[in-house]
Amino acid sequence: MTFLLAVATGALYAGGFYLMMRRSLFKMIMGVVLMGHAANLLIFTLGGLVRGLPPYIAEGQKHLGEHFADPLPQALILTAIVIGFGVNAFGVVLIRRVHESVKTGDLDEMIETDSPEELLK
Amino acid sequence: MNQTEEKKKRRKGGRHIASLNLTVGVRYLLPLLIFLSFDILIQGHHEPGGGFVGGIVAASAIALYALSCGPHNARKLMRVSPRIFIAGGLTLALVSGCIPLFVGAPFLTGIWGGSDIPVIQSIGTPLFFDIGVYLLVIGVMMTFLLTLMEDV
Amino acid sequence: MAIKSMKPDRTTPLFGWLLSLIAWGFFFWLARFIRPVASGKTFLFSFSWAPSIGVDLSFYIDGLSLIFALLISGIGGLIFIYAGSYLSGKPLRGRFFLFLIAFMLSMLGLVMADNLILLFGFWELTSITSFFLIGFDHEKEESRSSAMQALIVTGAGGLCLLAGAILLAMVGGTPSLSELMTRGEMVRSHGLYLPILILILIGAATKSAQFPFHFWLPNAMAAPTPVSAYLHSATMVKAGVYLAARVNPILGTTPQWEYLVTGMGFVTMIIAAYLVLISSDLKRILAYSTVAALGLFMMLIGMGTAVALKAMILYLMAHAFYKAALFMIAGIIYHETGIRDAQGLGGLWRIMPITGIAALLALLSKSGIPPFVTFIGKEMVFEATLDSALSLLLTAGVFFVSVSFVVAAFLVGFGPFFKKMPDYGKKIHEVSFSFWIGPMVLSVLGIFWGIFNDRTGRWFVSPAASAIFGDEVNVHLALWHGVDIKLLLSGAAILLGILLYALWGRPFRRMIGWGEDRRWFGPEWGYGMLLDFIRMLSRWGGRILQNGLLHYYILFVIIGAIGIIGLPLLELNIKSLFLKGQSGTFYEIGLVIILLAGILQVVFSGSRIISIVGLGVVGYGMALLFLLFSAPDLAMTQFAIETLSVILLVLVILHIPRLTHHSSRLSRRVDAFFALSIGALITILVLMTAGLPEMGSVGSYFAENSYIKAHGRNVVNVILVDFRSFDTLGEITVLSVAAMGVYSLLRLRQEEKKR
Amino acid sequence: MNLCLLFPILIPMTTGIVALFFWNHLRIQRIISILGGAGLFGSGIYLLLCLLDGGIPTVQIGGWPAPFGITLAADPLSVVMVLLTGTVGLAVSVQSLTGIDSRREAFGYYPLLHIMLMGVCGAFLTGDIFNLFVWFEVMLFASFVLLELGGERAQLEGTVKYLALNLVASSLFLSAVGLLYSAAGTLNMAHLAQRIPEIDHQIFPQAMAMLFIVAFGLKAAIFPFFFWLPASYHTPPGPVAAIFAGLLTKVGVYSLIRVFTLFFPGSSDMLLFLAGLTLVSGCLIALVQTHVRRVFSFLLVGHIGYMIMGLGLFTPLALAGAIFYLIHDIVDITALFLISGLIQKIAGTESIDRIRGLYRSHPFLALLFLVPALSLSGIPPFSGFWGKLILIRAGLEAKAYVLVGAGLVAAFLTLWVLSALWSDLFWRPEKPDEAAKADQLPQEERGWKGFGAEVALYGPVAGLALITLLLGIFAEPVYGLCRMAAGHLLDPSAYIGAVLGGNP
Repeated sequence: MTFLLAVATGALYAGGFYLMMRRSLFKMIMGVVLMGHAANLLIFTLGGLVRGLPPYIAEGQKHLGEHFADPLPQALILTAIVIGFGVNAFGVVLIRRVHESVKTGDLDEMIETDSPEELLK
Repeated sequence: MNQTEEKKKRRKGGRHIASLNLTVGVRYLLPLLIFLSFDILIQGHHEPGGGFVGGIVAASAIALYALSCGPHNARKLMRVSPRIFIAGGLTLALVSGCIPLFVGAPFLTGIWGGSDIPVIQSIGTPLFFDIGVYLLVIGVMMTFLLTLMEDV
Repeated sequence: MAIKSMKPDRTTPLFGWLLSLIAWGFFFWLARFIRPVASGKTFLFSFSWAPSIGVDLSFYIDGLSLIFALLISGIGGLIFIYAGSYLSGKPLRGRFFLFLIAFMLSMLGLVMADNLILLFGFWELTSITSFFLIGFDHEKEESRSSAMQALIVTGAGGLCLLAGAILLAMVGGTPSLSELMTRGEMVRSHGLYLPILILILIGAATKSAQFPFHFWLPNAMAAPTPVSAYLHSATMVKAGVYLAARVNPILGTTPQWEYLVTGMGFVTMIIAAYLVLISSDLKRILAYSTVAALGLFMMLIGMGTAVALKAMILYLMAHAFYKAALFMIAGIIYHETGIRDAQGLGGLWRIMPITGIAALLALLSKSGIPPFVTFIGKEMVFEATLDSALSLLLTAGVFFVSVSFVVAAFLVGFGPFFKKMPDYGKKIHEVSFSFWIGPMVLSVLGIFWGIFNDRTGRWFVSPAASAIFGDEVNVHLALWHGVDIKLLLSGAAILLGILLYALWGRPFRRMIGWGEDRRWFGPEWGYGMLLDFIRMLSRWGGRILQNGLLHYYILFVIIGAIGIIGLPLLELNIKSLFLKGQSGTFYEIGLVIILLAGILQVVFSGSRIISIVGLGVVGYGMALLFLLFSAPDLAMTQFAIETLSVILLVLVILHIPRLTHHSSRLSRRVDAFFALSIGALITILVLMTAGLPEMGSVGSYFAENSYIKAHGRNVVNVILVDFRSFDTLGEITVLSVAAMGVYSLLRLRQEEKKR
Repeated sequence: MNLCLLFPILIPMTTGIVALFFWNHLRIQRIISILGGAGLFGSGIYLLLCLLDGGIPTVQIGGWPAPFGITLAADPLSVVMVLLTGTVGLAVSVQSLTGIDSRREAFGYYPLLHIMLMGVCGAFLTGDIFNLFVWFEVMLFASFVLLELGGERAQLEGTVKYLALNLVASSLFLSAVGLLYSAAGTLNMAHLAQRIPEIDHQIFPQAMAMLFIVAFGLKAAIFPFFFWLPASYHTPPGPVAAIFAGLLTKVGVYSLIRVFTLFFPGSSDMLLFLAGLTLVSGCLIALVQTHVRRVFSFLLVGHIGYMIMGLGLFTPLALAGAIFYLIHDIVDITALFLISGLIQKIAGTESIDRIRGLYRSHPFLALLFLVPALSLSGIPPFSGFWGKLILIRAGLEAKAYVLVGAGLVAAFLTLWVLSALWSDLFWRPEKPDEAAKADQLPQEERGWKGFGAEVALYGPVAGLALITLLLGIFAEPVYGLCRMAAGHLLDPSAYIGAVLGGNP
């Protein structure tokens, strides 16, 4: 299972990077979202996969039993998910705004800020 | 001329679905959802949930209201601007972190008082911290949604 | 227009006089050292600055530094007076004087510094101040580019000097020059000797305008004449000579030193002497003859014999005097007539006789006629070359240079005054006292020294030559040595020079002048080419690296990341990755397959809605994974957030029209290749890490203490609000910032629309 | 309990929150912002005093013992960085009073500015690798919003590139944290420093080191990763760009230093290689830029190479040099970017072709430009000279001749670039009609006029210029501090001991 999830992590990264290299703004933002998932899945996979033993201390007990899922990676992922959501929301609104202002969704046309023409002079 | 007037109108009302059924449904659903979100918030210390998810549920409730009755009314419902929720949430979190400083404990130390309170069992600064998160999440989500809905 | 108004301006000349007091102050303070130094004493003044970096404000006064310091402060005083008149009425002259004072102080620091790094510091400051002085007429393109050129050439040399100085201090074990002088043997036998030598010589050569770096000096004549007279003849350009002389006891006497320094000096001297003959701009003539003199000094230092060093010092002093005087005279001529071309001048003797007298004296001095000190100097130079191994070649070279000096002297000091007067088109006056006093004093001193040659020898030449030689050098100067080959050579040089001057004119220059208008083969052409090449590289680099296309940026980052991270992984045993681990159940594997399918859908779907759905599949798939593997809190949050994200995407993005342009197939394949590579790289990293032995995680602490100490049963939530609440504090801050961002993105535009 | 560690985080946070409450009252926000900047500066000094007083101050947040909770710790490097953050923060918040137009002010400029400062300070002080990630994100988000704030087209385009590449960095950083946690079972950096050498694998530590080079290299804008910087830093208003340029890349450099001294100590050939390429490529490309701030941006990139060079050499001298250069660079680059903002205000453009004659029309500006420019070129007695001197000597002592060559080439190119810039902007004669235009622009744009406004505009730059001079003149004590910091980095046992406080 670890192997499969490692492959899935790699696939998320590959997909994320591939999409970020596309010309379309829309695809770029999709790539950003995938990449966010990728890091979360990586932490989760490496945090140790435990089935059916969530880190809750049962009523009447003082601490977790022998086997339990490591709670720390989960907490980290939770933080990362929330931050990732902030990224997505901001990114999505940003590209919409960019599209409105630049009048195109084509990243290849957004070279005004460091345009080679300027350098050619 | 006509177009601009229409825009103005839409701007005032924002984008929403004006359906009576929905409006009535939401009216009843809203308190329920808010209560649920509170429950998730308070229970979060012991069961799945917590300030963040609770905040999202509450925000969804208000979002539903905004969807049916218009963002303008949603703002009225919230009474204060989402920004105040954000600032308030941050303040609550910060203050709950600073309280321990006055008793000589490090920043963000959990200070617990009174045990065996029903439902929450015990009360302490981490709870306030979580409430801060809850308020902030509501503020943030509503900022996202309301500005988007009001955006023509 | 550089000269805005020519209104009589009484304040600036007075200002010049006042400022010269600073220079005189230094001069007289230094003069007190003449006698003790002549008797063999040295002085070291040291103030602590940054001792742990090896830099102290330590100053060393011996024969060599004293003579330079005296020249700098003494001539500086005269220059201030002269500049006061020269610049009266010009704009921004206050800043000019500021830079001139800064220059003088840096120059004094340079020649007196005992600490090598301190010396370098002052060296750089002289480059910088001279940049501002050359560029004084900054509204002229020529001034700006000449200032840049001088700075670039001397700056590059300065950096070589820095490296050389640090290495020297490392090898010698101390940054103190006075201490290093006692450790010459150690340095010369070290493996880094040659690099040190070359680096320091490059520094010296750029500053002293040695071939092939000589071209900046004539161009620097765009500076106002006081600057040319001060920096480009009397002081700054001699810094390189000073440096070579200073390090002679440390680095000198080896064959490498002799070949490099002598060869460099000789070539410079010959080329510059030739260039003198074919120039006609007064200041350029003087500049080239300065370069020739600098070459001569370098050659003499390279030869390193006692007599050569004596000759060098003597000639250097004389040169400083007559060259500064001639520059000032050329400046006066230009100031009054507005002409700098030797061919367009004449008849000034009758109009400005005082200046004429000064010019005549300087001319005689430069030509090396007795009783001027130059005469003695030239005799000694011949003596040194005749003694050397390559006596014929070197003597012939010096002879040629002497001839060209005579020509130059006549072109500047004779022609403008005694040739037929052209029509200047305006009234010309004799200049004021503070204008001519400088050149006059300097010219007269030339005779003075020649006559009192005994004192000159004892007070100045002997201590300085001893300091360079590293051992006691006895000096006995005399005007008359009897008729010998040296005298004959001197006499012949003067006569030949006068003859050439008489022939000098357009036809003559055309006959020999195949260098002036065909610069393309010269070093200046090379310099221009080099600069253009660097600029081209820069443009090329900018176009390749910073081309504005995000696509390439990310591609470069990926390639860089693969190269960097992949490098250590090359040694990895791939087999070790495929080990143990629980196998997945049927539905778990199915879930992963759905996840992968979702990724493919997002990546390859042409429709935006389907991509978004694919993204949803990935997100909910992740949530299910969390749920399956004991993370209900994560599942809950992921679920909620995924829903919100999809809503957001649909709400916000759908009205962006679909993009119809696509990248080329090749580009897509390249992208896919690198994307897959980095994906694989990360998979390998994960597998490698998963295979590491357990180390005991801090997670168990939370399991132990969550309920007991933090009163919570949901350990994940307790971590978030208590154990690691600081992270959460940061996280909610991030969210609030994101909200502000969205708000400003959408609202600030509305403001824009209203306007 | 050490309050001195908390102030640099709590003061900007409180400032941000209070400013958020006064969203509609710009005047109050301005006052709060200035107070916050001054407070941050003061807290930096207080922190320095704490350090000098009694060793490395630490706080176990939440009272949870290390390595379980989050620890804040301030070794000399952190203290220096916080102090500089305060300095730059104060300078920028003062200049913002007139350097930022009221539209931007009304959309949360001040809260964002201070939240960013909070993130920067948090990153400098935290002793926990995941917490570092969180502070990185705080800083990054605030910078996203500050960059886009105003919504001009160029800003938006720049933000897209900035966002994309920085998110790649964040994602890789987060992955690296996950990998490290899995391998070593801890997040506390001091604890990690103890455990990483125990990891029984021949490649894992090297691979992690490389991953961190990529993740932090992207933030620090080193060689193949710097593209986002020149693409975006010239788009926002001067003060914003100044604080970005002065601080954000340095957080990346700081993190590299932290990680490579704690986790992967020793000389790194890869870092040296990248440092050389960064030095040459950055300064080289600066040469033909036609926009003032892009020139500075590329120079900024190039000069990052010096610090990486010092880190890669990993000798006491080199590390001290890197820290000296870090200090110098923060002050100097901030000053230069603030000046570019001033030029923008005065000339209404930053296109080099269109600006001329400032030497005569704005002599004070010329002086203010000159000081940081000379300092960056490494001219004594300014701070840049010392940094360069120490690093080159360290390189020569380590026999890294090629790298020293790259350093010297970069220094040469810097001198060339800046003198050409001076020649164009200040020395070229102005055209009469353009001169008239240039005179009108500032009156139109600036709301607040008079002497106070002038002080707010020029004062911060003058202050920073003075600091770069003082850093050079008092090189000995500054270098002493750098050596102390380098000593702590080379032998982190004091840091580790302070953080773990006797715990395992």
